Amino acid sequence: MGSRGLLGVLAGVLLLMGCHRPASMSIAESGKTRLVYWTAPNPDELALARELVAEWMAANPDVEVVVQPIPAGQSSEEVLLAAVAAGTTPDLCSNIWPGIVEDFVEAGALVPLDQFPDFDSLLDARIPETVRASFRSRDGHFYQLPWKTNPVMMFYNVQLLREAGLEQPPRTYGEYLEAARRIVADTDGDGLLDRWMGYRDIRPIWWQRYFDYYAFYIAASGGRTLFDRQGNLAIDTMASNRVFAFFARLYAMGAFPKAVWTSGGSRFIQEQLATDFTGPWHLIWLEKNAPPDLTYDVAPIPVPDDHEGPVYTYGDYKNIVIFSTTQHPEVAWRLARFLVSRKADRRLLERTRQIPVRRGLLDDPYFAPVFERYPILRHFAAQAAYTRSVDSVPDLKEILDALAQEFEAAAVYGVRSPAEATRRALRRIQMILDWNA
Amino acid sequence: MRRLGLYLLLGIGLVGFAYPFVWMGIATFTPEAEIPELTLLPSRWTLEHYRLVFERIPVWRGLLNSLVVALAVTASVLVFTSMAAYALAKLHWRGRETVFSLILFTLMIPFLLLLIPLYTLVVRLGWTDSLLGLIVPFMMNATGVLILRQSFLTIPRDLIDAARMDGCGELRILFTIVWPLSVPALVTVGLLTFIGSWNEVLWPIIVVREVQWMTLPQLVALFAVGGGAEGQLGPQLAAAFLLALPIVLAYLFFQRYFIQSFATSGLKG
Amino acid sequence: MPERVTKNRRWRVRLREAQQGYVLVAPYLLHLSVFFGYPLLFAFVLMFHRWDIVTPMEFVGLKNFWRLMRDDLFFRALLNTGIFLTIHIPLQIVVALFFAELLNRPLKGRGFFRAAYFMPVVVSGVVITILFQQLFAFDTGLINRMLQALGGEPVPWLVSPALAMPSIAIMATWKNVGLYIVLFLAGLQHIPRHLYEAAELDGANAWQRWWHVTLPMLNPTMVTVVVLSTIGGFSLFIEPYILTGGGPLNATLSAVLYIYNQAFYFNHMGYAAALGFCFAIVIFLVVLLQRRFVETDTWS
Amino acid sequence: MRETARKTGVRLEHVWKIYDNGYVAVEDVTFEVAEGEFMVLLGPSGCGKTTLLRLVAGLETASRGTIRIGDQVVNDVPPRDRDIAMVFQNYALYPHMTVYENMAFGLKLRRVPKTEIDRRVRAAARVLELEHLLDRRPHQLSGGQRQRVAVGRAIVREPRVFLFDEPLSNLDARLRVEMRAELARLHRELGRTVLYVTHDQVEAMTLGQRIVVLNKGRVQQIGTPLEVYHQPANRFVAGFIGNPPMNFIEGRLEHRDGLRFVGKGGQVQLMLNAADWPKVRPGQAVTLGVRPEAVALATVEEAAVMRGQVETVEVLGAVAHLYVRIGEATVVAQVDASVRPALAQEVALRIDLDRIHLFDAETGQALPRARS
Repeated sequence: MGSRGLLGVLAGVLLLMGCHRPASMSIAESGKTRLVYWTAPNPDELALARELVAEWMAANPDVEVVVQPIPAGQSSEEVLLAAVAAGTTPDLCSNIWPGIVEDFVEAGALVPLDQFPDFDSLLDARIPETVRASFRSRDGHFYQLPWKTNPVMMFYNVQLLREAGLEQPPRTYGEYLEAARRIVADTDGDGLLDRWMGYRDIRPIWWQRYFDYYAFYIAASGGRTLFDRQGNLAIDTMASNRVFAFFARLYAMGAFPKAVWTSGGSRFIQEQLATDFTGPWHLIWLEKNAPPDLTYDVAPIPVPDDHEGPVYTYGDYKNIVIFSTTQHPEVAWRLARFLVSRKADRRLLERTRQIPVRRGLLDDPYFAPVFERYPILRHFAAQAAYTRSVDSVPDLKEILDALAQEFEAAAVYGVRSPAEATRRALRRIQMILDWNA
Repeated sequence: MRRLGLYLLLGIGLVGFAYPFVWMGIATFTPEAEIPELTLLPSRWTLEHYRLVFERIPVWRGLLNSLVVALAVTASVLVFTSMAAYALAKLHWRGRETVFSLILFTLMIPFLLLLIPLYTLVVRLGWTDSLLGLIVPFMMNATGVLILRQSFLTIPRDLIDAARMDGCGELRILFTIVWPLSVPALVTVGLLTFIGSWNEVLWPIIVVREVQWMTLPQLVALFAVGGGAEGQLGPQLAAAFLLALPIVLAYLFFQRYFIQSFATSGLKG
Repeated sequence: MPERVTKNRRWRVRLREAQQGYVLVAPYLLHLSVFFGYPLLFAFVLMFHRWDIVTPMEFVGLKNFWRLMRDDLFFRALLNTGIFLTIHIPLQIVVALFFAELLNRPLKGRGFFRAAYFMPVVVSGVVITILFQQLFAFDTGLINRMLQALGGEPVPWLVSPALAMPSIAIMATWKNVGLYIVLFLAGLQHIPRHLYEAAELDGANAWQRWWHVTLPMLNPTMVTVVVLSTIGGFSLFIEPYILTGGGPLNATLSAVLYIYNQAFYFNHMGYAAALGFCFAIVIFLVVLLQRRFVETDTWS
Repeated sequence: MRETARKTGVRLEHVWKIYDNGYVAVEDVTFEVAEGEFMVLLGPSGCGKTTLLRLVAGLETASRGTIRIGDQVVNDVPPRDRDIAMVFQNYALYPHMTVYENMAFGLKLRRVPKTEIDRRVRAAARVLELEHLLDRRPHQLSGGQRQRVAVGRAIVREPRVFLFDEPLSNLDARLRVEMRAELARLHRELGRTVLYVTHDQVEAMTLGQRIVVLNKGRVQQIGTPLEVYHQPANRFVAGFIGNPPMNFIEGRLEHRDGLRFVGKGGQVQLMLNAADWPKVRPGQAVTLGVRPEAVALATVEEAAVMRGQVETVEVLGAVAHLYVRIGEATVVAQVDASVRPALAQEVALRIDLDRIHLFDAETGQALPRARS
């Protein structure tokens, strides 16, 4: 019995080894060139990608493209990193967050795109000269093709604001705080607040800060990011302090609840929140879930009272890259070019309400019908020109995490002064940079 | 009167330990809005939460993965660690004490310290996103050796000598003579290993990122953390309940045996 | 039969007992060296490198340790783990002893109660955590609803930075205490009856009997419980990972969680290895201290 | 089936067993067991007799020397290939097997055909009167029954050599006598070579055709039961065998009007027949040994050799043992129970000179006695 048991175990192990998936092959049996294209896993985007790729394949019969959602893990970044480590990256991916690109570049995982002769003109059609630098990697090459951006803006409940005597959405901190004073209330009189000015997930999760601290910092600083063009840490301390102070006021006065809502769904559609800071993808969700009598609109995020000039915000860029594991960079580039064509851009706008990175989007008559149909999208398209991404530096995630920690301490719990919070964040970020030098 | 007080205290303990489970079980069939209520009787029963869980996460696949992993690990631990434990308890060879000390030493090292290198090893072996990565590193376990060795020590030497005289090789002695006489210890080690493997979350989260190869606890943890439940409590609880069910059933089945042997042979080594 | 014997002898590999011993431990040792020895060595190497798995390893000397010295969060995590242990261990022992004492009396249904108390031990930490996420919820949680029904104030279990870690310690105690009840019960049942009879003849009252007979006789079990729950407590991870993510204000950031974050969230493998090494030393020192203070001869 | 051609003798030549820690368990042991002989290894606990048996069984490996079974050197042969069977002190029955399975196990492993196994098991069960117990488990049996199963397990194997390791020590006195007789009968019937370890001299005397007396890992004497009883080779053998044990009196030999033994302290004086002891030196320090049955009460007229006070009297029915205090020593005499003296009474003892032994005080070796 003993030896048989052992054999059984061995057989089982062998069986499992058989289950292990082999690396994806590049040449299909049919002799066609085969590309693997990873896209965001949400159903709308996946369907759109399938559709576009089908069209492209009809025009390029010699190529077979396999569209796969990025295998779901905790986050796309982790999955992609694991794939890079294991050498199982696809040929092409369209859902790359710029903050991760520098890590991939260092790992030699990406194909430089500026080697393709038409790259420059393509880039020019998408972004103004001024923001070019933020997509350039530290070695001087471009590895990402800007695809879409989702500016963080303020959704607001028109009805609630009107009831509070506000015909216009609050534009400055002062106006916002004043509105909060009027709106926050205990409507059912049970002694607990049940209507707030807004809500943010208070857990110190770094990407949650895109929608409060980071977007507000970009706005308050007039469009600066954390690093300057030379890649040196250059936080606008005053802007940072002001953002911390603003949120500290909001939490201290109860305008934002100090809670983590894990159940009960969105309070914005239940008219318990006057404002909500998020991106245009939220539109589809609202269309599906909001009651018909909910009236909402979109405005730029509030800025300090003495602010001048346009209001910048965080634009959640998602870009296209070609991985160096590909055996057909030229073919992949052809597909990438198609994915940022006008036609593809319009479909993206129409189907997912996300904003393609393209200059003159609002002036181009080709896109006009979409804006006719979804007028609210205009706000986002207009804002898209005034967006900033994240910096192309290593360990960006941990740097944002350091800010998230201070946001929690200074703004949510108010245990630290805004200046102290900025100082501590700077110190930790400096430690990370020193360590990484 | 004192007796009554005693039962009262025990009853309070019972409510404290068992009620949350009962509540959870019922909550999984309760409409979302009613879940936070204290009452155990919902206004109507619903399978909606389970429907959502089954729709969002591949429960069956996760169950299968968990089962394969836990069974393979348990079988291997029983076979290989009992071999080592037998050699340590019943055979004389130079270096035996050294090896035993070495095994004791491995218990002192926190798994965490090894986590990262072990992960890189698994990466290098190409076992990420496969069940191999979940099974092979845990095919042996030092606690198992200790418990089994302790149990094997109580088997008289003459019995083993008699088997040798009867013509048994050492492996056959182990499996035909020693095993039948060490059932409580084997059950203890088996259940400990099985439960440990079944409930392990940290390692699968690190090694497996493809849904296809995820174990049930991992799927449930990610479902709960990663917002697959869309902030709804019912589906989270339903997923958790599905995860707990097999182990609770196994536990109820072996319970008497398990607790007893756990207390006596268990951690005395 | 003799022929058979000679025939067998030819192909059967004859091993002496010593060789048999080596053959039987060989699989274990092989596994040990690959999945324990190698990682241990590699961890040592890793501590002096920067590595994100993706790019090649880069030797950085003592830089990881230099950063560690300046890393407030690591010390915060150590402190948190210490807070957890100082609440968890005594609570665990008191509760476990209490129920073990109750169950050690002549009563019907002892097995039933014991089995019920043991139940949370076998259930996955994930389940327990999801359950307690609900129980601890501030406005809708079962516990606060009960408190309010009894006329009390709701307690900000997980929301308050001061209470979050104690709440997790309560949860961990709830999960593990069944195991320690069983251990203590076994310990109590091993105390010879005649010791109590002798103490009673010497005029000791119930409390004195408990203090002078039960407690000293339980010492070996106590050591086991302390050591086990210390080691278990140091590996606190899944509870804060799901329940609080380390917050609020890093109040529940355990050492393991922080190391996990550094390694698998920020991909700082080398730094995490250095953290892990320092943490291992802390654990080692604590266990060593415990052994000094809690007299032991059972673990040798 | 009877294979008379099979050589079944056992021979040990200069066998040593030294453990890793340096402990010498067996020291230069040489002896031979003839085919069909019942040989007993006798000695106090810790004398190495069990180690010796395990060496023969193959459960331990000899550090030096050769062990032969028949013509074959078996030093490197594992137990299962030695064609021997062993009965263990605590029976070592497999608790999870029935009596039948216990007996059949060894045969099954040797792939003996089922019908043959059945035949042999039933035959053995018949001989040992175990037939009605075949389906029981060991824990359902009495000590004696277990003992018989253990013997049965050895018998069915039809081995070249039977090894017994104190097989009767766990039985109560009455059963032990019964089993002794039964073992003797079995040996007569089966005629196999037997190596039997015991610390009980009665077992050794009654069962053994020859006895190997061991002490501290060394062979002290090899001989028939009567030889070791009557002609002990040294002081150890003399003292170990016999109950109550032999009396020893320390002293020296003197040549004063003939050969004379003078006990320490002078209370014992004994004239010896010089012709009986050819190899003694005058002045030699010796120990005089005499068994209680060779010591008797003396009437005063006779040549009483010693006087002393009665300390204890043990009446065993027909005979009584007198413990007589003489100076610092106590001498035991076996007397007829009907003539026993009172406690504290002063008595005179005489010694049967034909039944004394002399041992060199230094080496403990017996001094040779001329045979008349």
